[in-house]
Amino acid sequence: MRQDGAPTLEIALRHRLGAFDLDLAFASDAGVTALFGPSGSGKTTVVDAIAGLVRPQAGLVRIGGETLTDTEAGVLVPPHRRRIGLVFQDARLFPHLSVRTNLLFGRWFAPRSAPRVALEPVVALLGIEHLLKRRPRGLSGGERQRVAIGRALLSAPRLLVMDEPLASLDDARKQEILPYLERLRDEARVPIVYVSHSRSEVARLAGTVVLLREGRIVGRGTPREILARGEASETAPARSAARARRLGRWSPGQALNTTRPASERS
Amino acid sequence: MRQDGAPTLEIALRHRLGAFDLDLAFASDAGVTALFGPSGSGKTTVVDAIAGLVRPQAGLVRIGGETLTDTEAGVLVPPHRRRIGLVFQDARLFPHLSVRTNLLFGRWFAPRSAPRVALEPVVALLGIEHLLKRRPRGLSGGERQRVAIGRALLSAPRLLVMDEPLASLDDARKQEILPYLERLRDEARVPIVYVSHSRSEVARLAGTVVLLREGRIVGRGTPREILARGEASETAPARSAARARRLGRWSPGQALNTTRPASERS
Amino acid sequence: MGDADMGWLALSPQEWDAVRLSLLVSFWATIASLPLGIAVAWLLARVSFPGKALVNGLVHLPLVLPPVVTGYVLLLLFGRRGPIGAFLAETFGIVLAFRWTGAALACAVMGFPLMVRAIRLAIEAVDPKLEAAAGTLGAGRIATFLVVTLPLVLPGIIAGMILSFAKAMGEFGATITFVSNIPGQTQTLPSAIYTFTQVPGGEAGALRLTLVSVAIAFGALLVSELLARRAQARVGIA
Amino acid sequence: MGDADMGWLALSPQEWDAVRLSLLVSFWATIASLPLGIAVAWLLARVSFPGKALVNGLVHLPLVLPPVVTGYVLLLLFGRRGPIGAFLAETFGIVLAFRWTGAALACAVMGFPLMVRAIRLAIEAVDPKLEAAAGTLGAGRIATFLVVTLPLVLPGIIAGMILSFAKAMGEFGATITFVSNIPGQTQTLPSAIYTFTQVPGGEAGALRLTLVSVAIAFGALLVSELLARRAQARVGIA
Amino acid sequence: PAARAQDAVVFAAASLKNALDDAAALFRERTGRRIAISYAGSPALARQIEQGAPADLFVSASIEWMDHLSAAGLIRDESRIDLLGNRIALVAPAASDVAIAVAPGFDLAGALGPDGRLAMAETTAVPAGIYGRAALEHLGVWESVADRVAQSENVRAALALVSRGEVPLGIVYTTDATADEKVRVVALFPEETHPPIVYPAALTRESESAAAADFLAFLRTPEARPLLERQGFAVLGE
Ligand SMILES: Nc1ncnc2c1ncn2[C@@H]1O[C@H](COP(=O)(O)OP(=O)(O)OP(=O)(O)O)[C@@H](O)[C@H]1O
Ligand SMILES: Nc1ncnc2c1ncn2[C@@H]1O[C@H](COP(=O)(O)OP(=O)(O)OP(=O)(O)O)[C@@H](O)[C@H]1O
Ligand SMILES: [Mg+2]
Ligand SMILES: [Mg+2]
Repeated sequence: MRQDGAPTLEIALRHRLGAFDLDLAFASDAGVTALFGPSGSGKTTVVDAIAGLVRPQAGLVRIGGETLTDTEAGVLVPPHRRRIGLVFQDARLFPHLSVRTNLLFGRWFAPRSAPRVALEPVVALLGIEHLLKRRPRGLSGGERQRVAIGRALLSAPRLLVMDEPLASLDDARKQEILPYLERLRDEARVPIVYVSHSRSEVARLAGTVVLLREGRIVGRGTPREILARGEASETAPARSAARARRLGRWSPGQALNTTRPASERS
Repeated sequence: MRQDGAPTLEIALRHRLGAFDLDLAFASDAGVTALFGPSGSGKTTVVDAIAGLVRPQAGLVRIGGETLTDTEAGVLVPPHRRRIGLVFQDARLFPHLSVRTNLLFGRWFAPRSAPRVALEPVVALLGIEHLLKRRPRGLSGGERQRVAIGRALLSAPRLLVMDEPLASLDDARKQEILPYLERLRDEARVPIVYVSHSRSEVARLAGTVVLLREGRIVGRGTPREILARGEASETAPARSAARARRLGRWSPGQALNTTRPASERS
Repeated sequence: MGDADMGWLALSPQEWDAVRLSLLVSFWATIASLPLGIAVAWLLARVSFPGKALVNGLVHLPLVLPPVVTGYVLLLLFGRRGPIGAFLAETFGIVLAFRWTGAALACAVMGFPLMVRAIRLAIEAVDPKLEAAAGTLGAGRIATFLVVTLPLVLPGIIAGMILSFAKAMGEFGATITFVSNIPGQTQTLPSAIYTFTQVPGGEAGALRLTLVSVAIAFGALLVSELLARRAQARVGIA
Repeated sequence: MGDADMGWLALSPQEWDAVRLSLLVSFWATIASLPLGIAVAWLLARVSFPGKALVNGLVHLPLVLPPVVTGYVLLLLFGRRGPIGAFLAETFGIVLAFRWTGAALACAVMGFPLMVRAIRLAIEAVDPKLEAAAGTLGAGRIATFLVVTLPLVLPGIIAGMILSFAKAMGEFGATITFVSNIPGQTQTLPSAIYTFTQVPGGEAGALRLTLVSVAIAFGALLVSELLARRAQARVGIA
Repeated sequence: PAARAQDAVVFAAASLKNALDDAAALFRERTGRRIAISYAGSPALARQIEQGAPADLFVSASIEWMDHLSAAGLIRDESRIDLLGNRIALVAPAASDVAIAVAPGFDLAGALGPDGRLAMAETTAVPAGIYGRAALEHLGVWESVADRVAQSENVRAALALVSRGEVPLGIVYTTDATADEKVRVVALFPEETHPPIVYPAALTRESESAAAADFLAFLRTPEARPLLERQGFAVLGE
């Protein structure tokens, strides 16, 4: 289904949650796309929409030209067919399975054709050898987060989505994991969506930074262009009164400024 | 009970959890004491012991000369009588209560004599005005963390213990909260135990840094002294085989190198 | 039982009495056993104490014993001549034998294992870390239970109540053995239904009362589901 | 019933038959209703569909109806002349009426509401976020249910099973009405106990069998608590 | 329980257990043939026979249910006999010194005292209760005690109320009364005050068991007679 020439990632979303109103569209090419923005700006919501955990009120999600979500066409590929490795902000390890089984969980369900990621190097990278036999209960915050990273990596995803994966790790550990992600990006060519509050991480990894604020995109460009701007370091003001803008005759394709191939218009 | 001249915080703990062996003792004076160390080094376990959520196999916890835990003397003041405001690493908001009620929870149970912290300034500081009526469900990671901070601050504690409180917040928000914590330290003179992986936060806030590694103290001093050392930026190697050292005729008082006042020897 | 003639559906005054009485009995059986049910569920879920297995066994006993046996045991204990019955009558003037209150007791006892189990399961599902958090905020053990645990357990409590209520609407063996079947005083719907089943041709009467009973229980069930959904939505693990 | 003479505690061969049969019936009632119990619990906990209230009501029906009525309904449906009974007998050669299998059916039906409710409560307590996580790792809906939900629900399943088993050990009204009380074929412990209570001098016999029944149920309860504690410790919210 | 171990299945009213168990044991001794007896309430048994139960012989405690089966063509009318007879009696707790003669218009209400109740089996459904009520009506005292009657599911439960001293008076079969030491017969009801108390027996239409017919005949032999009389029944003449 891969359409050459199509951007790796095309996203257009409109979704309302209570007073929060997400309305954005962006496309980006292979490599690491960073979602950057203050707390509550909608990063996790975008992540959930990419993974198919949220059905956006209107929107489009395409990876490598394959349509995963298209509310207009009524397409919503279920999460387990998306092969997106997601590192959740809140780890979400399976409490009844050992760390080892947690790590290998994705492998059970991966299609045969999927590349197999070896367990040992990932475990060594994350420094969790001594935890393999334990259950998630009793793991420290950082240990959980590392297992969650490993679980996503080992599921051999075609897109890796990481929601603040290194937030509770020490600098030294971060310095070990970041080069691995760089190799993943450069050698294995796995595209990555990376959510982080850390300027240094974003600067180091990302090719494209999408700057969010209150559910809108307020900047998009290279880390150098975006991180320098003042907006990247302002907190969101208290949310203004409910916006009157309605979900209407708004077309995701239009919002993206991409034309959908005729074959998909059906 | 406050004993003048006694250090604000005296801690000696020995606690074994599976293969993890915590064995440390330190004392520190008013101001901010930072617990610094790689993931899994035992920071949260120390925090839990201070709050009385963990009964150490052997140990002593004293605040301002008042004994809260003393396994030798059989003292274990229950958590709700300790008046320690704890910001949990995992937020732990009450899902059935509104954000507002979560914030005010501690007030319901505070003794009359406790100082009353006003709601509005804290809410403004944390930028959570627009969340007050919501329930924790659906809050973003950073929003949760901010509510958790507010909840601890508003409980008017005599000791504030914060376990990676700013980990999932953006820089801008951090820059607003840090000065508040400084004021708390300097003006309200609330002692703070601060767990963080961020060098800059620790350097800015802490008077004393306690550097942990695999359950042991490997350094103690001012931020300048400790953060510069190599140890602060090494990851813990895979845990060495179970140590044979046994819990024995080990005395917390001895370990602290402080003498307990005769009145407490009973 | 003609198609057009729905006259057989009309209840006699005595049957109306039974309906009223069944509602009364079921309501009070559920309400009155709730505090003890919550307390026992909490004990079983959260506290280890010597004799816990015994308490657990006792709670389940009414499930295991044939209802007639339970009714007979109640008679032995709570009858006028029974040790507890005599004590209650002398000390507080409370008489259970041959009263609707006795029927409520019998129904409460029969529904107790169901109520306790539902609440216990809900308590066991509450994350102790939340209770610990309440502790650090100054809430003692009881306050924590009331302000944190109990609200989180609400769906389980509602489930326990509806089970107890439904059981009480259908309970017959223990009730009739303990308080007999005195029209207007202890004759509940199931007793009345039973009476119909014992005579040839009583099917229409039994069916009529069964429909009433089922309708009431369905109504209660719908209300409980609504309340539970609300409680669930509120609590909903975020 | 002398103090020293414990002879009255000895079971007759026919009573041993009743013990064996009760164990058989309770075991199969519990095991056979488990898959359907889990399925229905899951439906009620997680799926909205038209007629859900009706299904929920039907599940609770055996709790609400006097057991005699339930037994009679079973007799009408599953008897040799009943629509389902005749169909099963003709098509598969399965006869339930007046067989121990029918007793198992009656007990399964009577215990069903209890089993479903316990499992349902446990399913409702499972964090859907974990199921979502399994989805992102490639597990489809059924796989997620089997690999994530079901193990997390284990304590609830165990609770449901013990409730169903205990109920089956005590069930009498529906069983005797549906499959009668034929020694060695359909006479379970509660039926045998009932029979004893119906004649002069039967008390010792009733007590003897009641003790056996209680002992078995206590044993099962202890085992279930052990298993549940293990499952709980394993699952234990971290 | 695989192959049937018995030569005939008898459905008998539960109150006949002692008598028929003894008779069946003797029958087996004499003929080597086994009789399995399913004891339950006559209504349940009659309904089961309606639904094709594998019964060969039905011994009912009520003429009505036997008539019902006869009208449905389910028994062999030619085999039907009135097997046993019984009496009803006014009973009191053994310790009671109440003395009262049963005669037209006797002061039953007075004997009950201000708040005492009269224990009876269900007066509209259970044979013992129906006979008792007929007798009281015949004697013209029913109206005066109608709202004082505690109706039980069966005679045994009514007897238990008297035996436990929960009520000052009750009406039960003499077969039950004489066997209970804690109960004293105050007076027998004259037989002309109520319809004859008869336990009819008949072979079922579908029975192919010679053993059943033989057993029925055996019950009428002088050898079996004392076993039945020992339990207080009158063995009715040829
Ligand atoms: N059910 C809901 N009702 C109302 N508001 C909601 C709901 N769910 C999410 N929100 C709001 O949507 C906004 C975006 O949330 P999201 O989790 O995407 O933020 P985020 O950018 O990931 O923030 P963080 O960096 O703190 O994790 C938040 O303000 C949140 O409170
Ligand atoms: N029940 C247990 N059994 C075995 N090990 C345990 C248990 N509970 C905690 N541990 C271990 O104790 C160690 C210290 O945990 P702790 O949560 O104190 O670490 P931490 O310093 O807070 O780490 P982080 O920065 O990742 O939060 C961890 O390695 C953890 O796996
Ligand atoms: Mg987020
Ligand atoms: Mg920690």
